[in-house]
Amino acid sequence: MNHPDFAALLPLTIVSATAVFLMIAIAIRRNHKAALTIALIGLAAALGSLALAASVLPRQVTSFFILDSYSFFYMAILLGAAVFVLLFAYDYLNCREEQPEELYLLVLLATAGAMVLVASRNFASFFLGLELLSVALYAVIAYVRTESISIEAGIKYLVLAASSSAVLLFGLALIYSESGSMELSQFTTAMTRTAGHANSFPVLAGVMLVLTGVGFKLAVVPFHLWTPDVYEGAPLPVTAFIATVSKGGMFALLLRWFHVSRGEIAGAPGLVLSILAIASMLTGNLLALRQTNVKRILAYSSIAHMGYLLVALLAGGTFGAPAATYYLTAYIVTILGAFSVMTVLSGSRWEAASLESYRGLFWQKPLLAAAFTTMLLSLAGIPLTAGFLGKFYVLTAGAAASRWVLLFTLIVSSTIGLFYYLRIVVVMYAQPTDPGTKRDAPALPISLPATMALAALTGLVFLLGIYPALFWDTIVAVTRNLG
Amino acid sequence: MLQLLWLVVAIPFASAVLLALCGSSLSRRAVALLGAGSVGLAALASLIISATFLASAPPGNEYVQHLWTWMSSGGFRPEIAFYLDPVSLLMLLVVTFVGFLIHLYSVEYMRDDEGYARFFAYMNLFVASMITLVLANNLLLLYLGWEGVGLCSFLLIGFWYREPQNVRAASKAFIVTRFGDTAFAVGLFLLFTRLDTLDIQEVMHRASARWTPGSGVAIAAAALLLGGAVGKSAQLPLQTWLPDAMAGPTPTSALIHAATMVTAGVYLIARTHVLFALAPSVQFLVAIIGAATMLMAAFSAIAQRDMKRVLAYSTISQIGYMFLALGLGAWSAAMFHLMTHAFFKALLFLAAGVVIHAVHEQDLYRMGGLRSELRLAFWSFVIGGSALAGLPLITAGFFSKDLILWQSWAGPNGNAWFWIVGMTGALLTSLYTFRMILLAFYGRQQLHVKAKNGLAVRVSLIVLCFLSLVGGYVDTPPHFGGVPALSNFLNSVLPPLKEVHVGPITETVTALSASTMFALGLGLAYLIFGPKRSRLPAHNLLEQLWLAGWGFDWFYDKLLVRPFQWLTRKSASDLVDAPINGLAQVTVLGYRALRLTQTGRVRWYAAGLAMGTVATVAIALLVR
Amino acid sequence: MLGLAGLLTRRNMIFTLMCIEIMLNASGLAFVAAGSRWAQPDGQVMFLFILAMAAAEVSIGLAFVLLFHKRQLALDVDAASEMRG
Amino acid sequence: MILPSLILILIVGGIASWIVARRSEVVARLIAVASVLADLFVCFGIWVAYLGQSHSTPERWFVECDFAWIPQFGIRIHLAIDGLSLALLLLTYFLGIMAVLSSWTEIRERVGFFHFNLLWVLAGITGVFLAVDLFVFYLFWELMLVPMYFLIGIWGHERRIYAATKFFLFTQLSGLLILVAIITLAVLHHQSTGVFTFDFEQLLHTALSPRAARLLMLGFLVAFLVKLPAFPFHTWLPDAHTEAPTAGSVILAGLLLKTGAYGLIRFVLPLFPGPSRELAPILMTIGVIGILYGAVLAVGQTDLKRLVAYTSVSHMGFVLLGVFAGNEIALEGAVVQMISHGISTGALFILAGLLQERMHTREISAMGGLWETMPALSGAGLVFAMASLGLPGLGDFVGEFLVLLGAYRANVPLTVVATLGLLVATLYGLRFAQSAFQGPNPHHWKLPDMRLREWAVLGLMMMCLVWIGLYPQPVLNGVRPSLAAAAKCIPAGNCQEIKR
Repeated sequence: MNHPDFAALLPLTIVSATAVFLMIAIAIRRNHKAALTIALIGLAAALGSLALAASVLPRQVTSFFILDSYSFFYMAILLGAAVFVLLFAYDYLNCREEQPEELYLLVLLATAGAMVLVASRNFASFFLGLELLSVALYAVIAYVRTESISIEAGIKYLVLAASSSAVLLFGLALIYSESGSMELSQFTTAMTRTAGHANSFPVLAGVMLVLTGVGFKLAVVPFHLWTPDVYEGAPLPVTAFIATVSKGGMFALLLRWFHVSRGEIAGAPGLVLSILAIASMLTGNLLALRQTNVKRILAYSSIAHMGYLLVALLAGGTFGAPAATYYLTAYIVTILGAFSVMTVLSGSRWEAASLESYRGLFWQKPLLAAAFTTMLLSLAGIPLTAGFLGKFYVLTAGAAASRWVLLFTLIVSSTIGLFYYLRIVVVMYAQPTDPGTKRDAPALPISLPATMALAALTGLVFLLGIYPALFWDTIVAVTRNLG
Repeated sequence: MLQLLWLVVAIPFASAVLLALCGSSLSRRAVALLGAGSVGLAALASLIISATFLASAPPGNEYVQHLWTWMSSGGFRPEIAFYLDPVSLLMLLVVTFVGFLIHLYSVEYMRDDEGYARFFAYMNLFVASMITLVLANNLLLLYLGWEGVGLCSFLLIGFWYREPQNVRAASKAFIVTRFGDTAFAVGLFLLFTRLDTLDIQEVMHRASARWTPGSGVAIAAAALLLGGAVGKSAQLPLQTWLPDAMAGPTPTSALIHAATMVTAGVYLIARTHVLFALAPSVQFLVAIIGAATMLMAAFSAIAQRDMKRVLAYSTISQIGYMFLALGLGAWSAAMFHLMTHAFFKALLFLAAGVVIHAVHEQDLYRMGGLRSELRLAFWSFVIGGSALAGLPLITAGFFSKDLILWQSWAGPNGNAWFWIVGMTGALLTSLYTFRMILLAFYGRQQLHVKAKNGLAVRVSLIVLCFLSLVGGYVDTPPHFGGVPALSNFLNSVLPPLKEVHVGPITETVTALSASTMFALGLGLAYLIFGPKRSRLPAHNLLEQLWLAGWGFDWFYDKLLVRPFQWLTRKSASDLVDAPINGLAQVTVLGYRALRLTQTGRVRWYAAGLAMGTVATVAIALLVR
Repeated sequence: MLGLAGLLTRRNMIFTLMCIEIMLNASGLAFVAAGSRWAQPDGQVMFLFILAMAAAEVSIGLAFVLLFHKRQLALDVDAASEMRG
Repeated sequence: MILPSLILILIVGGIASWIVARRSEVVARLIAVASVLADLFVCFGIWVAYLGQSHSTPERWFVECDFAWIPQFGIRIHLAIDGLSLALLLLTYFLGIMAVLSSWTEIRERVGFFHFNLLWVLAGITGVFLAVDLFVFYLFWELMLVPMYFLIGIWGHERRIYAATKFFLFTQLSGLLILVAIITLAVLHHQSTGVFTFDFEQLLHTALSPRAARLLMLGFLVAFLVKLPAFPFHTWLPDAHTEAPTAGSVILAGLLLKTGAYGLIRFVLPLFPGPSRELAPILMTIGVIGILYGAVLAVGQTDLKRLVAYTSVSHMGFVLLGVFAGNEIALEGAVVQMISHGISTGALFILAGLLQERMHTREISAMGGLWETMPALSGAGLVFAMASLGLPGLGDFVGEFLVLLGAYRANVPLTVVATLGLLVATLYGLRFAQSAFQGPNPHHWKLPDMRLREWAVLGLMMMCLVWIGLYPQPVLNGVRPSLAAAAKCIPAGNCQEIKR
């Protein structure tokens, strides 16, 4: 460990330090605003340090971390997402009785965990990052203790995440016992089909078990069952966090170590991933079809979107990794936007989750509804939005790799998906029901930061959808060195 | 002065548009002036044109006025251009003059109708379309006029639109003729594809150059055109619409369904006679259709009770004569009969209109004894009827029919059978004509006469009477003056009549036999339907069949109409939609099934996790 | 495997937590075994990590159990199935 | 910069009228009319400038603009206009104005948002007709769906949600197929030349194996056939047309369907000459089935708008037949048919809208004898019904005749069967004209006749139809060079033979 190593680790250090500092601050005196400020400053500083540390890249720090432009890029995205989550969490918590401060602390910790995931190159750091993320998430999911569904969600997530961790660990142990190495780069080797080299069964089984653990975090079929319940039960900002930071971090890891840019993906892992992708796309979209809870709809849709991402991953080649990254970015921006609209709409004791609470929204709050429409259309992949270009890139990657079955499934399932996005849109543009019957309390006035954040997200969705050129160059540069 | 040609079309058309757009705000007087005046102007213009044409025939006896290229696409360049030659000149005169007289008549006849302006708008539009049909230099423009007159016919049959049966009759007319038009259209495709032009003269020129007589393509082309002609001219098997078409106002029946439009088929065949000459079998078919239709319709006419339906069947029958003539190759004879028929049939219809107007009744069996009160109508009927039945020497119909009858033996396709059929037809014609006159004008008067005629009606009737009498002298056979002026005039376009068969049946024999038939028919009519006879409609089976027009309607109803209605009813809900909705159902089913997996139980979820793990490892084991 | 089976069969939340613990320990054991095979300390390091993590997990789990028990007066996992579909 | 401004005017106009509508609805409507009118004039200007100078237009495009957009994939905002686009754009703006005018009194709620959507649909259609870059084309192709979806879904009739969703899903599914086809084409081009581009003119030269070409063509075809709509894919149309508000139906029938045909002519024929030739018999058969099927179903309908909707299926069958008949006459006929069908069917929908506005029903059985109370409207109805059944002298006839004439060269039996479509057309045309306007008036309707605005709308459309019916030459001349470029796939012998 020398000076540049510390510089490279600066972002991680800052986030962790902020967490510690925040803990001390809370212990001294509780102040909601101050807690938010500290957390935001910490995140901003971490973001800034990314730029600062960029000069020393790429760099391997001990055997645990690999810090290159790829990990920095994903860290930036994760940090940005965390910032937005916190901004909306402030409004959300402000009108609830809970003591709000610890949420920031836990979110910071979880973010740090996700960042570790992104940068890890070793089983140990992988495991640590994963658990840091998970344990913090257990707590925040059940954060609103007054809600029984919140606790239920916490229990479910805990039980299942812990089991999946165990499975994952077992898989890692299997690989370790076979190869004697804890390097994550073994996955790339295992995934690549090379002449004369066949994976031994323990390694293969290990890879599968690891995929189970990863798949659980990403919520791909058949490890998806927890998703809707946890999405529904968790407080809205936390749901947004799960959907973005948690999944983003894990996918970054998956992309880094399972991506194959040259040659083909080896038999069994490729087949399993393909099956997972197809099943996720279809199941996710089908399950959302007639849901009436918007949070659950978004949960199911996230399953489908992870399926689309897997398509890009499977496609590989020159386009696979950039396409997946672009898609993930677009998805994170969009889903943040969607959850932020929902947060803004929620009242103090009540979340805007049921479809009915959106009835006639357009005629009452046109801008908010327009923003939500934008997000939904982006999720559906309609042009001029980020989601469209994301889908375009995924399709390009798939076409370049001639993955026709996957592409066809993607097309069919996203058409099914369109149906439920449209359902929400229809409700928003329908005649409003009689005023005063539905809402128990008038929705709170929207605070300035939330407004600005929402505007920024909407802007980003359009920017990514209309002028992706610069961003795409960055992504291509960042993903150039993947396996 | 031939440049005036386009005006003949433009004037009535402009008047029609004017009347349609602002007819409701014009006074009746202005409407009458516009409606009848425009056709009068057209008649005047065509008079000037024909005078010029006759005085100094243009080179080749034809004159073409190009207006503009209609469309031009890949070698297909139909023009909006008018073509004048003796045949079209003859038709032009008939259409404008008879048309004008009928318009004049209508000025008074339709005076009290609320749709006065609408009526004249339709009628003017009809005249414009008919003239377009007649003057068209290419088949596509002819087709435009062809469909245009069909439209006007439809509009005028359904003129009194409040009566459902009028509306039904109108659409029946339109649809049935469209059957023929469809064949016509396919014929146009065929002609253009094979000959690369639709210009009528060019088509005939190239066809005779490229096709050998009796070749398949010639037969197909001629047969398809014949399909169109059969529809429009109400010949077998598409004759069923015409009797129903009598639902329209009487002047309409006179103009469209007697004098002009229904003879368009005859005109078409005469116009494209080269094609038919190249397809002898089709030409023979024309003759057969003509003869069969003629007999069939004549029998039907005997049984009809409605005065206008008698005339309608008579029209079908007379057009059958013309078709017979065409089939025999006696082109100019067909045109001759077309002209005289226009005169006397228009006269009969107009006179019938007077009767109907006077007594508000169309059933012959309820009329009777109208002779004294409706003197002009009576005499018109007598003159028109005599012409129709072929009273020798002094009526126009005699000369034209005589020519056809003689050709049915002597012409290139003639034989004894046609001659006999023709003679039978003549007998029947005479029979039903005088049956009608006897039933309407003789016997006991049952109905009160309510209306008197004005000047316009009288003038038009008298002029038509005159034409029905003297119209035949333009072309007299050798034994009765021998001045075949019309035939000679038409000979530059249509091949002259030929005498192939000589022998027992000579011109004189034919004329005498026809006269005999006339007398026989008259006598029979007097015996059966005369004033002394019982005046009850007969009820035997045969007459019922005749009354129903040989049951064609019934047959088509069962064969075509009902199955089609059944088809539309069954398919209205769009069967293709079902599988697609089924797909949606399947999707929803998938949703329901998958929803069951979301039990909300942690242990089940963990089981899912476990099963997934096992499955992946199993795949790894199996696939390696 | 025992842990998994227990997870699937037992309805008591405490047992559930215990089963998870068993599963985690199994993985830890596997790591130790692997480490000894290659004569590396890494396996045992991992085991320590796992132990620490399992402790954290169980503590949070027990907190949930308490909360849940307070609200529902039950320790049945299947009672926590308010959300479904 | 003319071409982007065509789109921008509409986009800005849409936003402006949305904002203004809170103050004054009339002004919002006027803004809508003005912006469409502005585009119409621009197009007229182009027409005069480029088609006025006889037939000496050596360049492929009249006006062209080309900006880089996403350089990594060679995606460029490449817009260009030629005779075909121009003719269709003129139709677009003409019908656009008609649509705004015809909804003047029909739409009374949320006027601003309505016009916003209306203008944005038009903007999308403009983009579709202008795009040369396939990516941009797809972008506009999808983009026009969203506002259309709102038009149907918000201002539609009883089953609007169902219809709008069905419409969107059909077009989206087929749209994704075309997207994959476009991308694959670009990828193949990339693989063979190393250049990534979506530019249509460059992709033309992509070397494709016959199998790849066939599959790619299928991707394109499905999208266009759904939009057209061709026989088995047509079921979205009756629902969407019936449930949409008048303006929506006019734009759907008049314009959206044309984008499908446009796509076939502009992209499918030149990009895939080989497979086009191979599949031509099948596609022509589909066209003929569409002609008859649509016509027969139209006869059986009891809902006036549904009847008109099925006539569209029938008419667009002619277009499909013409496009794949493989000769100049049929192709030009198909274009004329597109334009005149846009006007005549648009007018029929406007008529149905007027009736519904007055009677609050679309059921034919509730009508009858309307002539006595609304002679002018009934007369107009008659004219358009006649146009629809292919009466010579009106626009549709020219198109249908040319299509059939051309198709006859390619396939005689099919053409003969297709001609029967004209016969069935008579049935539905008469059903439209007679059952509503003629016969007795059993329900004793007393309704106001056409107002001046309605007169102006229908009168203009009537004049256009007569003009196309009697002198379609300007249209034919205008589109000929474009079609010639599209129809290079036509077997050379066939094409030369026709030319004198």
